[in-house]
Amino acid sequence: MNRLQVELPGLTLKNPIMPASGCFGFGKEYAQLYDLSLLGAIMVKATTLEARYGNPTPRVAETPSGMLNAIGLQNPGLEKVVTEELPWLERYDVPIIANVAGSETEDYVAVCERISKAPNVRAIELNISCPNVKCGGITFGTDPAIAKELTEAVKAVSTVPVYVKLSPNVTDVTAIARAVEEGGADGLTLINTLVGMRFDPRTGRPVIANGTGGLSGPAVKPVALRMVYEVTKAVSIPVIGMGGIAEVDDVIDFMSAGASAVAVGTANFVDHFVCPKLIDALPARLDELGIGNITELTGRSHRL
Amino acid sequence: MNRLQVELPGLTLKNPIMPASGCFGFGKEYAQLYDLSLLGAIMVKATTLEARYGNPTPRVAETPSGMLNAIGLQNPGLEKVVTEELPWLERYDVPIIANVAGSETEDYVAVCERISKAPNVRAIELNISCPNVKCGGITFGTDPAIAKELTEAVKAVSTVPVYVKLSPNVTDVTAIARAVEEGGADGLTLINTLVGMRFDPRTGRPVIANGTGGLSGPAVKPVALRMVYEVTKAVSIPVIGMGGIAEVDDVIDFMSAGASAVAVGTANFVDHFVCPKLIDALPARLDELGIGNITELTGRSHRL
Amino acid sequence: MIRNECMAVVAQAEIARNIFELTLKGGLVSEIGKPGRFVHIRTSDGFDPLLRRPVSISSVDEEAGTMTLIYRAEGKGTALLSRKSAGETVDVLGPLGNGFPAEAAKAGSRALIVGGGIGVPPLYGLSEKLKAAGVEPVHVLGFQSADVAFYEEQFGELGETHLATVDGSAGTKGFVTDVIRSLPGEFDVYYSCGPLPMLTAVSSEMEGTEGYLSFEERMGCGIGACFACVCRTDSNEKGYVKVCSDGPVFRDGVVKL
Amino acid sequence: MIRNECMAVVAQAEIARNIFELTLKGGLVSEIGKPGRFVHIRTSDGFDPLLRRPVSISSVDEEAGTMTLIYRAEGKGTALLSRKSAGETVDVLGPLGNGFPAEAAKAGSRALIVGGGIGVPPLYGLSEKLKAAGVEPVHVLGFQSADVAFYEEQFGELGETHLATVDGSAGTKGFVTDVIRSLPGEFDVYYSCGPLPMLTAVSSEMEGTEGYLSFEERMGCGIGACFACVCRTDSNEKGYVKVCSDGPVFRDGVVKL
Ligand SMILES: Cc1cc2nc3c(=O)[nH]c(=O)nc-3n(C[C@H](O)[C@H](O)[C@H](O)COP(=O)(O)OP(=O)(O)OC[C@H]3O[C@@H](n4cnc5c(N)ncnc54)[C@H](O)[C@@H]3O)c2cc1C
Ligand SMILES: Cc1cc2nc3c(=O)[nH]c(=O)nc-3n(C[C@H](O)[C@H](O)[C@H](O)COP(=O)(O)OP(=O)(O)OC[C@H]3O[C@@H](n4cnc5c(N)ncnc54)[C@H](O)[C@@H]3O)c2cc1C
Ligand SMILES: Cc1cc2nc3c(=O)[nH]c(=O)nc-3n(C[C@H](O)[C@H](O)[C@H](O)COP(=O)(O)O)c2cc1C
Ligand SMILES: Cc1cc2nc3c(=O)[nH]c(=O)nc-3n(C[C@H](O)[C@H](O)[C@H](O)COP(=O)(O)O)c2cc1C
Ligand code: FES
Ligand code: FES
Repeated sequence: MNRLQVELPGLTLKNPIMPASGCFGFGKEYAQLYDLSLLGAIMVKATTLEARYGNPTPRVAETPSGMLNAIGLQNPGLEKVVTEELPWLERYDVPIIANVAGSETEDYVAVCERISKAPNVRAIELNISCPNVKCGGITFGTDPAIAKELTEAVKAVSTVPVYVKLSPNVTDVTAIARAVEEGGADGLTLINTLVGMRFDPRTGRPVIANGTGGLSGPAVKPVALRMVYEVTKAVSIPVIGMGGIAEVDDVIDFMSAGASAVAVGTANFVDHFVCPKLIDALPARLDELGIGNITELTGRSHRL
Repeated sequence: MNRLQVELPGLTLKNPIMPASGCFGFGKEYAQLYDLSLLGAIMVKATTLEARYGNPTPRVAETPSGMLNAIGLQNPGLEKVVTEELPWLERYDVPIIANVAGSETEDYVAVCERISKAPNVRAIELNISCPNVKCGGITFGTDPAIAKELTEAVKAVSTVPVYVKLSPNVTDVTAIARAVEEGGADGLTLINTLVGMRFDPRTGRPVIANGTGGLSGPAVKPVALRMVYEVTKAVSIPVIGMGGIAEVDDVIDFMSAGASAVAVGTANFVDHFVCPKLIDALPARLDELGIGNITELTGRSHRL
Repeated sequence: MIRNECMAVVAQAEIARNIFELTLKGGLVSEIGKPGRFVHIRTSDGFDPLLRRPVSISSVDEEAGTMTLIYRAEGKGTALLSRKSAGETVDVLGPLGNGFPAEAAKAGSRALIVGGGIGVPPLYGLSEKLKAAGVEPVHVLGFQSADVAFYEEQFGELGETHLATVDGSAGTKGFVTDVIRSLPGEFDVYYSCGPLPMLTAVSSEMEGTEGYLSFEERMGCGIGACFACVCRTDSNEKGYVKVCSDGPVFRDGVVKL
Repeated sequence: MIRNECMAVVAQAEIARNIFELTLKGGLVSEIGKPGRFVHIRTSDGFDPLLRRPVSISSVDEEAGTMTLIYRAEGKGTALLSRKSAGETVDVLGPLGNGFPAEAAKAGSRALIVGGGIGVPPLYGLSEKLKAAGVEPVHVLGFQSADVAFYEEQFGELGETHLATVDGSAGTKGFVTDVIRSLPGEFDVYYSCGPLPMLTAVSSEMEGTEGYLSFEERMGCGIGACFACVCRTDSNEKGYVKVCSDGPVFRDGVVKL
């Protein structure tokens, strides 16, 4: 047996490493650099019903050990994703996790229904951290009841397992986690970005044209680890952990905290080969730690 | 007029720079390094009714551009603070902001009543980010109604203005801010630390003996700036901003975001002379920016 | 092919105030081809600064297997880069993006080359290529002041070279467009790189002439995956181009200014 | 007085596997006085790694105005420090803490000195002081293995020196306590620095003899302000001592083991 293999609802992963949504497009660019079939899975860029241009630039800004982004869900829209992007990825032997975003429940449902039927889409990642105009500024990701309802609606139409991506910008992430578990979620992914700002000292203006942006990268790792730990104590569905992963021990730590697999976002911009490097480095590190199969790591800290 | 001077309820600050609570003890150690009278103010270590030993060690751990701490409010208790620590500080010409913590409303009230009468205490900083056993794990800092009640109770007995220190671990920091403003707070200070964890990859155990710790340092600056920005839009009482300040442009940014003054925490461990250095650097930086009095910076971004 | 390589520092020198010329050696050099492409540089081993820095390739010496970059040490990342000295290595991803089409200028024609500040470097390799192809390059280089001006002599060896400085401390006092307006004769094509206001001014000054402009935008990935660096366009149905992978050089008119 | 100084690197060398000997020069050296004190070192200009690293002062050359540190390059910070070479500077805060009371051993008496791993360095400066004061130092140094052992010769020049390694690749196979048990004669006082389990073992082995132990604890400020480094004690009414400012050296029995 492959000691790096991880089984999750809908997903047989060769290894627990996958690029995080929004940091890897639909794979084409990184395919110039290495064989995408090496990856455990790919979380592709958020897809919305209609094409979106996104926010004005600057859309990114560096911060200490992190970065802010406000891309604004730019994507070619459901139709193009299903007819062009996903079929292109079929040449690789890698499961695709389709990140789905929207502003109305109906949008989410429409996208999930269709995208879950794409042959290589093995799971949906429901991105509930986007402002929901309908609910008067409350976001799907911060209200447990709304999050649960959305999960139910999406589960009703999706032909593949649904993972809900949790926002860290909440008082109690376990409340949302439990709600979407009740709503039928097959798994959870966390964390999305922390809302942050940076200013230009010369002008006093925010650097990101959108004002606020999402903080990611190593800076947020302690918050992400804490939330993975809390959430995996609170629910029994599996968690894919992310937030600042860049080194092999980060993978170990997220799994010790309770994650079953991990996603790597920002680090792909810093070391474009980080995912295959992590995959390469895992077996030796497991040997050093005296661990046979990587699945033994998951939730280690809870059992101590 | 001194162009760095800032007037706040209860406080006439020579400059807007003060060490943050918990990072400066009661001043004695840094007094070996420089003249404390240089500082705008000093936020002393949290005081509780009874002496506290705090948490087991390790109490601190480094993280990318940040650190975790779980000191656990170790302090000698109200009596010793009032009879020994604060009188010692009277030799310096610097206003003291007394950080007050507790687990019950009655504790807070008792500490505030007494400590506000100390001659050099010019304001209270109400630390409402500590778990409140009484309320079944909900903390004073995450429930607007409880935060408001506590503020009212403390205002009723304090003879100096009360600043409430907000926790960033909430879905909507403006809701808490508005609640404590209604409760009579004279000002706000933010942010306290973000809850985080670090693990030891060898054992899978949390590095901090307490399990979780509070994340501080440059890593959290984007979150702190965003919250200062949001809060100063939402309330009309002044804000003392903090979270990752280490360089003179950080001071500019926090004030642009809306802060009237700033506190420096973790950076005191990295550069023990950071506070006087920031004070020294401000006039030249104001010149470069074409700013006369530092107060002109406050809330600059809101006026653009 | 895009490579990620720890390239050897052959030389580094401060050639004007805060302006550094860095020569790097490595296999990546053989992939460069066109002038005007860029590399994405990691400036620290740790996480602060975190992101790579995009820097144009100024010129290439294929025989020596080296490339030269010229950059301004301004913020954290470039300041760290400027401390590297011969014998050390630099983590470089590249070559990235599409460069200038030197072939747009035919042998015997005149090409106008307009650079501003740290937009000047990639034009040097371009001009070398043009000269070699029998094109006559005419250079107009704009700087803030004499102390941050560089490469006047090097460009001079390739063709007519005019300087403009904002404070008048070298060349014409004023902007590159002031110089362009004073130049006699016609140009078959122009190439430009510099700050956005300069590109806008040059583009309108040169209206009617075929032109290629090199743009800057804040970047994440540098390879087209993150959508950080998009600009609006009317030239395709998507409505945008990415500076990192579709650019940084675009034909005049493609990017909405 | 505590100073914060950019000290000049005079020399740095790897004296055993991953063990570095770093000699620094600066005015701070004149403040050190006692052996066993430490300095707090900033290892990067940026924010990653963020915190200073506590490192003991191994020895001092007052005439040359230099001090020598010996440390293991393990994590991020010490790895960065190990790359500094002569001519560069290191940001040092110190001297900090209270050192070993060399005066506890009277002239003509015998002192036992027990070091483990990277706890060995501060004992060297101590032993020099003892020797100079007419005390006879007997050294027991414990290491994991021969390749990470250091300073056996230097200690040997000051007095009787015994090595113990866990794997038996040098000296006695086993722990320092195995060696101590085999030593003939009595000691008037003992001094020890090393990992906590070793200190505990040494302390119980030497029960009845006056002893001084140097502790390690994770630090924030390093000067007593942040309460990161407390240990429980029964020896004062507060119930705690701070390793950074009350220690790192405590009389045996003060810190609850
Ligand atoms: C395609 C391209 C080619 C470039 N070629 C050159 C060159 O040849 N010589 C040169 O001196 N400069 C060039 N630049 C600009 C150079 O990338 C920035 O000056 C540099 O990134 C600033 O980094 P810093 O560490 O000094 O600043 P910091 O303030 O620390 O940078 C913070 C963040 O902002 C980004 N950033 C800052 N300024 C710019 C900018 N102007 N464009 C894009 N990102 C920016 C940085 O990359 C970093 O992510 C080029 C930019 C692009 C996009
Ligand atoms: C008073 C004192 C004196 C010391 N003297 C020496 C010496 O002479 N030689 C030597 O090699 N080491 C000494 N140490 C241990 C040394 O401080 C650590 O090895 C070093 O901080 C590790 O840093 P790093 O960058 O290698 O590790 P990292 O893993 O990057 O460190 C992460 C964080 O943990 C802290 N840390 C890690 N290990 C320790 C430790 N053992 N004690 C305290 N903090 C730690 C670091 O300071 C940093 O804040 C001393 C420690 C103390 C408290
Ligand atoms: C540039 C960028 C774009 C992102 N776009 C998306 C997205 O479209 N959908 C989504 O769910 N998360 C998106 N994220 C969040 C990441 O998937 C991930 O949750 C987050 O960045 C934390 O991981 P990291 O620290 O490894 O980057 C994006 C992050 C970045 C940096
Ligand atoms: C070691 C340490 C101890 C702290 N103790 C307290 C405390 O007693 N009371 C309090 O309100 N905040 C405490 N804080 C939080 C700081 O006052 C400050 O809000 C936070 O660290 C963010 O600022 P910084 O990033 O500049 O450190 C502590 C922070 C640190 C790092
Ligand atoms: S920088 Fe990522 S798409 Fe251009
Ligand atoms: S390290 Fe701060 S009190 Fe000891």
